[in-house]
Amino acid sequence: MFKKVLIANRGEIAVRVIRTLREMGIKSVAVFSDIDRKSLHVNLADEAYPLGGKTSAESYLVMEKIIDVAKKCGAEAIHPGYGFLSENVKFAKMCEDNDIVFIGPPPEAISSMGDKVTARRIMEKAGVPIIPGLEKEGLSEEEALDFAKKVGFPVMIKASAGGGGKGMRKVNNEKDFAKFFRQAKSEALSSFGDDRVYIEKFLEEPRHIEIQILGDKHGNVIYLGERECSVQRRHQKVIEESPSPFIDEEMRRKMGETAVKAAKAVGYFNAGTVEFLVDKYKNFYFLEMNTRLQVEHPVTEWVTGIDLVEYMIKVAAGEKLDLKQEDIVLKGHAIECRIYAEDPDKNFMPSPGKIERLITPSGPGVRDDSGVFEGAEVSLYYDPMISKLTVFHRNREMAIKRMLRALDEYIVAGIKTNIDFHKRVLTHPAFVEGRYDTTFIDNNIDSLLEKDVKNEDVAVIAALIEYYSKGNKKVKRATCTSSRWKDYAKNCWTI
Amino acid sequence: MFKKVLIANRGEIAVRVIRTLREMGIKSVAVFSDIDRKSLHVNLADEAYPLGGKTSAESYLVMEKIIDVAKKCGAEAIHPGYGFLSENVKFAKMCEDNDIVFIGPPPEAISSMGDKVTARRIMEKAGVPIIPGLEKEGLSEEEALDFAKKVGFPVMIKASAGGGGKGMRKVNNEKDFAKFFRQAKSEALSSFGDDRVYIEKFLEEPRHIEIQILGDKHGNVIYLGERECSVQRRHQKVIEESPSPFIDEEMRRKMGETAVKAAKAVGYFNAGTVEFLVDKYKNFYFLEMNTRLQVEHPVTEWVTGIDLVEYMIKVAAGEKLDLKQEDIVLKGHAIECRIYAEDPDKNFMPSPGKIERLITPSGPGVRDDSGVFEGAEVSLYYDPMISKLTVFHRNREMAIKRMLRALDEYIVAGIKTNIDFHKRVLTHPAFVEGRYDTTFIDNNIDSLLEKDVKNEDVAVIAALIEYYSKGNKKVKRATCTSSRWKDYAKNCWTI
Amino acid sequence: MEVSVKLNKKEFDANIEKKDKGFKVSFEGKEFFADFEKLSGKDGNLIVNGKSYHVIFTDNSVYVNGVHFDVETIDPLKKELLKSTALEKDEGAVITSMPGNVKRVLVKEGDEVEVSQPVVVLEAMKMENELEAPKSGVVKKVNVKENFPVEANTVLIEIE
Amino acid sequence: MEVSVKLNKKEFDANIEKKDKGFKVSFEGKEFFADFEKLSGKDGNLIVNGKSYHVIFTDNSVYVNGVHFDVETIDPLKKELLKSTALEKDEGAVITSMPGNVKRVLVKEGDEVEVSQPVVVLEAMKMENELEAPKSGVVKKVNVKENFPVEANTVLIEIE
Repeated sequence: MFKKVLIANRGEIAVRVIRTLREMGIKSVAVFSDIDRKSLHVNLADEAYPLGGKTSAESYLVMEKIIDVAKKCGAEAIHPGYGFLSENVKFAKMCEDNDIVFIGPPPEAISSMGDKVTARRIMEKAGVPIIPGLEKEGLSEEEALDFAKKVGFPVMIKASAGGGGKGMRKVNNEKDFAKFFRQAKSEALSSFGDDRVYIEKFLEEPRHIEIQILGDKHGNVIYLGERECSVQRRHQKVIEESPSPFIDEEMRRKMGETAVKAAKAVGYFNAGTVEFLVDKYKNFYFLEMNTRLQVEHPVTEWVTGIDLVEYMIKVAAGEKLDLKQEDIVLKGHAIECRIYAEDPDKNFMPSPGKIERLITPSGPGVRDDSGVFEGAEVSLYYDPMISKLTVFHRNREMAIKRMLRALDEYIVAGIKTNIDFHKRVLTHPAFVEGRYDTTFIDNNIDSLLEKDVKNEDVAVIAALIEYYSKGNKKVKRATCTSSRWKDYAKNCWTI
Repeated sequence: MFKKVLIANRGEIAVRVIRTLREMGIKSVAVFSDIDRKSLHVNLADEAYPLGGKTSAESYLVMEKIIDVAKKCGAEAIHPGYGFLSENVKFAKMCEDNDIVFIGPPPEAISSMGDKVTARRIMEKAGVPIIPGLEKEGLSEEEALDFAKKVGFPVMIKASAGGGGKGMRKVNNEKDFAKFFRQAKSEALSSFGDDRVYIEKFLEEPRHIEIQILGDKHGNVIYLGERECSVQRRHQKVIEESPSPFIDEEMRRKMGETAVKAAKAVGYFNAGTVEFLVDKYKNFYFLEMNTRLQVEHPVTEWVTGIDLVEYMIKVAAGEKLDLKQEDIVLKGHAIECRIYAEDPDKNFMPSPGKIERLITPSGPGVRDDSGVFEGAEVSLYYDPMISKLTVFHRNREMAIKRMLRALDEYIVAGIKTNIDFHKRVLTHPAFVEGRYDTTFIDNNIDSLLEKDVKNEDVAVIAALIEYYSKGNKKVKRATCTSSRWKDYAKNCWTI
Repeated sequence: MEVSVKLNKKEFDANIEKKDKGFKVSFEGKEFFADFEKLSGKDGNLIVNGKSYHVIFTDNSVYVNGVHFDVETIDPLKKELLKSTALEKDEGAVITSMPGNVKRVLVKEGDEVEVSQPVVVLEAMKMENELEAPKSGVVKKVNVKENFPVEANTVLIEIE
Repeated sequence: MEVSVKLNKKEFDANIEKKDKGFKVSFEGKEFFADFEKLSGKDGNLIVNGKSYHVIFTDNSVYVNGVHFDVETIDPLKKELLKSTALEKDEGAVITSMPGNVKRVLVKEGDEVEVSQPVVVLEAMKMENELEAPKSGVVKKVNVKENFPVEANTVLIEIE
């Protein structure tokens, strides 16, 4: 087994990997940009080395610097986390060339699956259903628009090198087409260094359901159940759960076996995710494959009892999987809420700044994977996700209630977050009943942002705050932000 | 189901119960002594009412006050937690008389099981093996000493009304007998308001293994596996785990069925624990039954996936158990470390005071049940346990490593704790190999408190602290506490 | 003492008096008894008629059981001043309420723009956000350059 | 700058100089490069030759990766004074190093006691702790009464 592993990432996922490395008795090496000198992953790691720079492009994306640190400090392997270099075939090869193990799939699998266009072709060949689309080198705006008109709006424009919702736009009509096409290309370029995009028909009432797989270097591949990821906004997942309330044992097996087939088709090892779109008739279509650890992996860890990061490292070190398909039994129900530094009341605008007070939930069945701490500065240079809150309970109904309890305990002061927004999603009848698709947030945005003031206690508290504030130089007059009172009255222990 | 439940307790267990109540949509009512006005359970509860007083005797033990609060605020049931009134038959009856549901067993079960002497007799009748002992009304020091001489030292003196290590003393020789006999009686009086004690032969190499049971008001009783609680100091459990590394499926079944038999013998419902002593030949003897929620219940919750507090409340409300014995399948391995405010280097002396800095661990498979927060004052009036850290992993070996990782993340500044001591226990070969009995800590205390300075980085840090401190008026000269350096070098990321 | 509070833009009045160890608050004909206790640092606990609330005070906000209040700063004059220079002076101002990096400027001085036309693309936290013209008119001034960071509440473009 | 540090009662010396953004520490012939960054409140991070340490400063302690250091207070004279009055003056002093409640006083003035004989039972956090006579002799003074609380470092009984 490795003695030292470098994590080419930051934030919560770097912390996540450090934790498992420590449990495995492996030294962890953090790297950091100038902005991140004070960050949690640096403080928790065994070793930490500067990359310099502020933006990702100047730091976490500079392959030479990272390889250089790994060689100097003697790290035998690199865990790329997600995003950044995690699906960069050049980086995976560079690791190989420097005798450093890339904790990921073989470079060939990255290039064939990482490129969405190639992936579609491989899937098509393997007999996996794919969504009608147009993919070609140098796809022009005109060609794309022609295709859109032919299959009918809405359509999806997607980055060929993409993933994670970056460089992706849904276009509802011809009028918006040019604007979104350019945005997608531009975002693709800045996120992946590659501005190629392709276009697909948009499925109606689509659910986003993905299969977690795990393969070793000896040809064994298993699937670890599914994750339901249809609660999305701007193609960014917001809430994920496992199992999906929409699928049954038989469909799980079919999708799982398809995912394993897909993985085997490219000689895959490592943890990986095969994403599907599922229409309302339960037909499923290959969407893309993520050849890395997924943000939402904790829900799978809860229901399977398996530490995915541990297995990624073991597999990368050449160990044979000690799990067989029949060992994977889903138990209970897990839900993850991504905690973003954003302001739902202002169109989910990012909300960087200093976290002045932070209280994280705990107790039975609660897991918080955070990348921040009280006093931390949430930078505008990186992703706005500050934490992932995951809960487990014996069934979905209780898991939702546990998540609401945990969200009630979660306090982030100083910046805005989507914590209250999560509470509204979780209490929305469509979510509670499991009847939702990827259009859920968009279609219900008004009720999910509803405002009201009801509870009279709240008025009393406001009056008291005003009163106390006379003695407090810093506080003068209290006005409550309009949107929160309803939730306050509804969810915050005052009913 | 109840709409409002009062928790007649404080600290972590009150917080624990509040969490499940919130998940069940039931209002929680906290009560508090003058000392506890600023405590976590008050802050987290929906409602909070003062009891007045400082000591337990003036507050949490005053039954009339608690009943009075429950009636005034409209609580339909009272959860007693552990300790305090949880095994007080008079209180259970008083609840009944006031039409308040006592979330516990029937008063008759409390009185027969709660009184250790009666319990021994019932078990004897039911054919459950018991340890040779002498129990009689008004047992005198002389009679007890005679018995001790007859069966041979060591012997155990135990409070008849006792539990939780209070009013319990192991006596190794005749010389100490009088002193410990009196201490046990005195502690029994102050802890339970009842100074009766009895005496038992002390088993050699005894393991303390207990069975969790759960019964409803319709005569159904099931067992939820065992907890291994042999890591003890002064008869206080320190670390618990489930499953026990010492017993197999067959023995688990035998002990479980015995526990169910014991429970049924007294018409038991509620969660409960039947404690056994197991000798090195795997004979098990009835020790006592705790007719309440146990401190260490989270390890059972991890491996069974069942929320015990939820089931206590459902059973108290008259619901039928929706679990059958065959539904209970232990999965993985859980370990709990009790975090005490105490100083292991000064003979585990209690260490009350202000928690100046608190960092609690999180991430995969970690659960912290805390009763404190940063800035909280740990009072000398109550129990020194400030938190329970529990971890889960797929097997014992990995669970130990996960616990070490979690303990590394756990930082409590301002007061002394046993966090470092836990790390030494968890890395001790006897613990790692699962070869330990209740004498483990006593017999290995020297190596568990070993001191050494090795790592030169530490010297550099000390020098830097000294240097920085020139600019810091409050800090002048650093000397490290003697005992911690070895662990530092061993466990704290510097090897 | 009479206290008025602005709640969701609706002003209302309460009377507060010291009572025993706490306060009596009269409001809309009802009486509330409140006890406040400072916990530590920014945290306090408030018990109002038996109901318990966790209160956190930060520099310019109050959180009650985690729910956020805006609180005006000590010097209302200064705040008014800030507002008038930036937010309220010019209805044609394109203002960013978040800090970020100017990715692209889509117009130049003298350009005619229509209401809702995108004029600046701002990047923050790896997401691109388009800022649109608040009214139709002519671009009077462009205050920013591509690939330069901007603070929150900056006027990026002025339209008249 | 020369710095001496007491570590496990062993004193040793290091040389520290400013170097780039951090410090160079020379110690026992080896060189260490250290970079310290304040995080927030009491917390800081220290990177020494690439190794990362979480450092916490409280009023009179330092914690490195959670491990505790004692730090002497600003006024060594005052501390010496405290020690001499309480801990070191009288070898016959029965001192409690923890706060608690005096449960029972087992001796009275004039009693003869033997070394290790229990003289006071102190209760703290629901546990009884016996304090023993540090030497044989006669009880000169009993400073406490049963059922009264005592602070840490109080001299409860004096024996001569």
